[in-house]
Amino acid sequence: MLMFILRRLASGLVLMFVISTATFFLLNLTGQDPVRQVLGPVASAEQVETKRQQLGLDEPLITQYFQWLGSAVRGDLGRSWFTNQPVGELLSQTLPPTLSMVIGSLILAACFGTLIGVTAALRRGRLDRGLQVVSTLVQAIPGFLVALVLALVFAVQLRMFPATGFTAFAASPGKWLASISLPVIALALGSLASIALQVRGSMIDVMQQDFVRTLRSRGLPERSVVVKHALRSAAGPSLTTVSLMFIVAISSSVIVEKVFNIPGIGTQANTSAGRGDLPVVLGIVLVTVVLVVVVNLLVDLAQGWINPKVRVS
Amino acid sequence: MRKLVGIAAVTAVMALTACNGSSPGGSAASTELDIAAIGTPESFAPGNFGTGPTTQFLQPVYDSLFRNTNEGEPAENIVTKWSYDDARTKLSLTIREGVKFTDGTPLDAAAVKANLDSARKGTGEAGGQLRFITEVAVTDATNLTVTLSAPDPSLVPNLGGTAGVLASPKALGTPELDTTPVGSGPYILDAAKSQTGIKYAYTRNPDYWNAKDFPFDTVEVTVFNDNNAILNALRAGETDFAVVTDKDSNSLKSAGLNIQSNPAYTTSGLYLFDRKGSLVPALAEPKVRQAINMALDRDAIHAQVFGGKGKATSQVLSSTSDAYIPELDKKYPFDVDGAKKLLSDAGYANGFILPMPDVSPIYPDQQAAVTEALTAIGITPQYQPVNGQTFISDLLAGKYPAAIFGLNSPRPWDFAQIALTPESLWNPFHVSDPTVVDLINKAQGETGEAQTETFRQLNTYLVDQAWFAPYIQSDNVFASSADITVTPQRYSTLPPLWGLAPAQK
Amino acid sequence: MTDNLVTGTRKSLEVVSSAPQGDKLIKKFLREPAAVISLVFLALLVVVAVLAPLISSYDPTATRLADVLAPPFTAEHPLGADGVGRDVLANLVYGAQTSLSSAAIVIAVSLLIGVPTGLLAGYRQGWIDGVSMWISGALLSLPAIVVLLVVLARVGRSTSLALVVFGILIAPSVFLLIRGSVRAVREELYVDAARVSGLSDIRIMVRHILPVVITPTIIQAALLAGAGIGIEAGIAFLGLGSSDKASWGLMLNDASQNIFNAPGLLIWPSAALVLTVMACTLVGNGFRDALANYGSSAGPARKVKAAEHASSTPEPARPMKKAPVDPGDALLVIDDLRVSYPRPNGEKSDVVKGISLRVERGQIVGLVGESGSGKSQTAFSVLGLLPGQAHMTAGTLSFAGVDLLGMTPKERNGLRGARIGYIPQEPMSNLDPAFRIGSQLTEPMRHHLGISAKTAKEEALKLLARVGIPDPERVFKSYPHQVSGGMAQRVLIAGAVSCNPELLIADEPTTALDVTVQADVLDLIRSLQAERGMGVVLVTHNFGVVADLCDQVAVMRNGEIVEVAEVTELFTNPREEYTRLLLDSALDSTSKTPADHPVEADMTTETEGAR
Amino acid sequence: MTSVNQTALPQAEPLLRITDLTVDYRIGGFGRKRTFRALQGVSLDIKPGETLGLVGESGSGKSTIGRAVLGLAPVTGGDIRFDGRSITRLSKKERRALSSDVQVVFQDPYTSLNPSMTISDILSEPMQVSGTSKVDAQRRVRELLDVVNLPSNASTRYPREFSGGQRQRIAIARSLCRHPKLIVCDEPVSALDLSTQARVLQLFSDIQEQTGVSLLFVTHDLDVVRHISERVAVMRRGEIVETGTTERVIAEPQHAYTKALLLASPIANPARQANRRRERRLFLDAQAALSTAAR
Repeated sequence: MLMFILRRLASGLVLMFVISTATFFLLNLTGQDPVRQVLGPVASAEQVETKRQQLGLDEPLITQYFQWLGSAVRGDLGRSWFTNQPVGELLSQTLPPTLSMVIGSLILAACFGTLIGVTAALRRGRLDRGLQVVSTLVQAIPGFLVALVLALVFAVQLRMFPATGFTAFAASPGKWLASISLPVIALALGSLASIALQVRGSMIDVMQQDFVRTLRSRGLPERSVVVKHALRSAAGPSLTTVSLMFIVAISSSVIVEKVFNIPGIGTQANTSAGRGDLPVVLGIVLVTVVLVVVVNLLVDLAQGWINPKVRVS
Repeated sequence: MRKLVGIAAVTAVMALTACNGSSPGGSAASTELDIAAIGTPESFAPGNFGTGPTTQFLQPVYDSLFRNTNEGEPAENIVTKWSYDDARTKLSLTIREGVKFTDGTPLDAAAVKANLDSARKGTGEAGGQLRFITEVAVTDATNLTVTLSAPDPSLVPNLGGTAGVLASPKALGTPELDTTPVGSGPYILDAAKSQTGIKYAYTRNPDYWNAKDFPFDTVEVTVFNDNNAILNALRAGETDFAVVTDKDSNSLKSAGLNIQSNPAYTTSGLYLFDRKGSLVPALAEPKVRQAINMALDRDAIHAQVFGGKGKATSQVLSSTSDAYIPELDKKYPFDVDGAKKLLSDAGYANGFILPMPDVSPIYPDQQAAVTEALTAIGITPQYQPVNGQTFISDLLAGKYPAAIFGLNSPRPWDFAQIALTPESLWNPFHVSDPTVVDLINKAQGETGEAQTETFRQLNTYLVDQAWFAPYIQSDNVFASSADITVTPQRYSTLPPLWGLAPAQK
Repeated sequence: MTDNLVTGTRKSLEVVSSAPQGDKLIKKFLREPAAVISLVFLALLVVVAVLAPLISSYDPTATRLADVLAPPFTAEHPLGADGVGRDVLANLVYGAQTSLSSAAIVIAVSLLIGVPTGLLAGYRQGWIDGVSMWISGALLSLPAIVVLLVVLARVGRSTSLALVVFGILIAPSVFLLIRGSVRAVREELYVDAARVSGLSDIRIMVRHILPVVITPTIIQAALLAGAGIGIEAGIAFLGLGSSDKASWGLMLNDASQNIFNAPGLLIWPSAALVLTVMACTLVGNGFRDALANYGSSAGPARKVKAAEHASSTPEPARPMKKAPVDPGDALLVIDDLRVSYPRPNGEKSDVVKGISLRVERGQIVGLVGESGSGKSQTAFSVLGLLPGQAHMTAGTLSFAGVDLLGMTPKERNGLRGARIGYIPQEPMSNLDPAFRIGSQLTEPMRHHLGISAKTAKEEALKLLARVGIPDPERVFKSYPHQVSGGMAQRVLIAGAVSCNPELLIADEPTTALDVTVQADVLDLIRSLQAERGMGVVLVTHNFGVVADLCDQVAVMRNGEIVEVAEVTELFTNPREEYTRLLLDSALDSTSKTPADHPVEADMTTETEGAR
Repeated sequence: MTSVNQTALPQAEPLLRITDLTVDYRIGGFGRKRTFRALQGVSLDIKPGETLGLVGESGSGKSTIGRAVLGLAPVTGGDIRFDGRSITRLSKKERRALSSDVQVVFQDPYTSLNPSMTISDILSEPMQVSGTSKVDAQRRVRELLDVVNLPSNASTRYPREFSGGQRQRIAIARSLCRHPKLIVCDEPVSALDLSTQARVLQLFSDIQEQTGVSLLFVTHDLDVVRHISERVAVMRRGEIVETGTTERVIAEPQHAYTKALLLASPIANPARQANRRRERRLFLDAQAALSTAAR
């Protein structure tokens, strides 16, 4: 078990290394002068040179890369070229809103998706067909459209939720919940539909399994057969979906954050990538990869819990 | 199963009502001011920031040497008395006594010198405004002299803007100053509630010398990346003040918000940079430039693109300045046939291709209007995809012969400095016209009526020669909640912090 | 969107093994109305895109200040004009071009990358497979938008570049699909057979692997099209795409900027986008469903399985024509039992055609027959575990004098496990892989007998020891996959008798076991039966097992009982021709050679079955 | 019906000789390697025209022998000689060339035929590889269908239109199409119903009689072996425990395992089965006593 975790973490480290390297060189690809960009048009050539030295950009690219890598390994991700803010601090500020949204939406999508999927699998008939149509529809609606409409209706018109901004959980749990509600719904809707379809599919498969019939033949209550036994087996494929959804949700958060003006990692990525703030972009890329690695690891561990056979390998 | 669904639904409803209970109450209380901003401050270090929207972030924490009046005239603030010598190259300043920075450092002449010296090395637009300063000499604790290399008609008003902000000498030069300001202003940045680049929360400076001008207990400036988010925030009562687009103003008004428009001191138009014809020879021909001016249906653009806000004009110098000449706007009436004739007179009867940056992501409607106008007279605009990151530097490097653009155009002198001299930043092809150079040099040494007259001559010459093809001097439209009043300031694109006050009930 | 593609991949993989030929698939497809409508919609869209210049005379990018936010439903602008005076209709139809070409780019890029690598990794395996799997995993764990932002920020706004990047990012979904399909096919015996037939690798790839891969690839392409169209709109909406072409995303961007002035603008591009993406998904799913249904009807053995789906026990109904038979003191009385399944064409197929059977207390009754004779269906009817869509009627179905037909599903459930035990055929697939054997044994005991967890564990350990498991403690703690098939079958027998049932229904309890284990298990069943005096219904096709265990034998054929006899009687003196034929087919030394019964060569009458 | 009679080989020379064959399967994927020994030093012979039954329980390695002969299993040690030459490690080309001599019939009639090909395609495919013309191939297909008692109109249909037994006949026809000398039959009847089983076995016997082909007949069922083969090898845990004529092995099994196997198989006769059950009981008790004594 421990070996498994270590192996996954090692693989994650390799992934982090590869991706950050790719990002680093990609960002340096076009040969634009980042210093001029940082200082703006007014700065003199002399000032630009000074800044260049200050940022260490006068060094060869490879040296820059290893310097960055060296300090990154020690946990120092550098400072933003533009705001001079430490990247670590910046990430610690922008992660909470995004994680609140992403995790919240996954929980929402997983709970309701499972519920709907199981119900559809067991009931079949009209409910089932309805679910499939609605799911396909919901999946086809772009997230930004949902966000736009939610903001208009529930925030601007009904004023049930704030239209913009994010309140930290520590500041006020109630306001925190209110501030992420609409973004969470906007993010969750598509995933909810996928999970519902996924759970429905696996549930139908599992309910056809021999062991379910045997459990029934033992006279166990239907609830135990469905919830305790079948659902656990059906959860496996859905869990994999959840880890993919996590990645998709991080992607979608760029748009949702924009609509709700939430100061999250997506907004930061957009701004920093736009102006070529290399240390920040690298930091964001690293932290997203870490998150993905961790989530995948958790999902794998959960898979092991669900399916003891997996644990062996 | 049904039972489970029921439970889940109930939980959801409870969660929703809980949210509702704690939903934002808006910022109706007069003690809190919420401002929506669209840009982020580059830095809090004097000299390293711009002069435009950055003001919103700086004014709460920094005093500036002067404080311009609503008419845009410099008035006392930290400086209580000031005077120029006859050559207008030596400026003597007297500093207010007893003011302290929030870190306890006294704000004295030495502190002012430290700030000016530091700021003039700055890389921002504000730093650039101090480029004529050659020396700052401290006379005593409250007096100092600023020596200039040449007269700078805008220096004093600029010192009433972001070029004149004062940070604690202790903080100057430290990297922390980029993100954490230490000033003597009416408010202190609350780092715990702020997030660099995203949200800036300010609380009262208890020791401020002039607290009465700043009625709000707290000020919060939030950066927005999306126009719709600003509109939503305004409508939901989450923000008190924001700059909005002309088009949105009507619907906001009907949603109960106060709408005010004020000159933005920005001239929008087709900037014909390549007047020498380096890239597009046709542009060297005044008749071609005049034809372009005649092809623009300024009234239609005014009505359709700018929602009737701002002023349709063919002049680049601010219509609020004395150099503005109303008659000049009649020089290029919308006349497609006339324009075509001019083109053919210049030898371009079949038009030509005009490469320009594709600005449709930011100004889709302006680009649409310009395309329509140019196409009508046979000029083919060729839009080239733009990299947002390098757009400005590409423009400055003279990559595009012309561009749909907007330049800040407050006082005539400032505009001449940024766009008309051969060395000007926004004269990317470094076009040198003896008439223009002479008139600017003449105005530099002049004051009052004489200077105004020179600028009027300059203006007339620019329009005659069709240096630019402006169409609108746009307005900034301010949307504000009913709880506050907004008093704008002349030559300032945004109202100053003290221009925002709780509404009288 | 990515997650759908990848989960879709998994679903597509499930249908790989049954590659049909075109015409039948299309017929199946045509039976899915949603998919057909979607396909028609997409076809129309293609027509619209191609004929765009004929539909609208406007240049979609041409702007007219006079027309800014022009109202819809006018002769000049049928759908109005947008915030910069572009004709909405023109943008809508030309936008279709952009959307379709975006779909084409994404499909082309991801297929170009995914198909060759998938074929290579799937066929070659080894390190190529390992490396490409790692890369695919790495690509899948990248948040697409962040990558797009980085690339676009550096290279500049370009929709086609963004689509190419997206195509690369999504290529793993194709790769995984192809690789999975190839691996699945590789495992198929017919590929082994082809290899043994002397076919070269390339020929095997072309003849046997590619055809199987093509259909799922088409399905995936449909889903990719939806994703591509969606991502193009997203990129354009974010202002990261090219602006010199009409695009629904640009329209949405414009509409969202005018959302308070002209909210109606949002409708057209949204509808076009949502409907198109939906249509792509539905077409893909339609093909997949057509394939899935298709695959399931491949063999008779699979038919029942696919037709079965989980649902509550069907309501049994009593045919009105006959009066119930008096059960007397028999343990189980079946009279005129009929089971039928609906066919896709609306008819019913009868699998049990009115059989009657009686089981006395303590008696072992064998139910013998070949595959498809209805013996298992009979067993499930007694248990009340027929699949949902089965239709069952009976004149009488009573157990220990109680009428089973009149019972509620809950009452019926109370009997199962407690008074009627069940031993299934496949030991491994009949244990829940996620739970320890111990908990699977104790759960029914605690439920039916109301005993404590501790008592239940003691009982379970005793039972495990009783069924001949040498180390009950260890097996109690084990998961099903940790024990052998023979052990698992013993566990299932222990489970079946754990609550001391009066009737035991064993459905081919030894078929999946090795012959030595079979003998042990038969011994076990016999001794348990003797010890507890249970009535047993033993479903089997093996006359050896019948001879070993049964008191009474019922021979089934085509849903009917052709003969019921006492066991010795049946073997020494079979009355029916069919019974004799079956007995003669048995290969043990006592039987005559099958050559005495010439094989019928006419395949129209022949029904050679497989189990 | 063209029949290929036995090649003129001296009776002593076996058609297939397996000596000391060892097969290891790698388990676990990329990175982590473990091996599982499926066969351990197995030797056996098949003479031309002979049928060798290979009996064992699941996991005994009996199918692996067949797969090794076909080149489908990783041989780690030992030698397989066919027709006097070693075929243990052949290049792909040589293996393809061998395909006309060595053929196979698999267990599962549902997966051993490509569902998307017609019967005609399936049967003519091996011939096309060897360059047979279309017309000749079609003629041969008709012949083959006749041999396995399927009507000639079957050739245009797809596998799923046939029952399990019929499919197995098609698989047999495919194995015959290039007049092989040896057919590896991997549990070819164990998935079939009893009556079908008998008929398919009969078909094998008939074909052998007509063509003189050798069969390596892998099965778990001693009754099947008794029916089809003259000689039998009993396998257990990757090794052969006993070889001999079928009659002899069944009548007087030498190895305890063979005996256990025989006694475990139930007879379709209640009285004799009761007898056998008792015998088995006694045998098992004796075995247990033996192992206790040994300890």
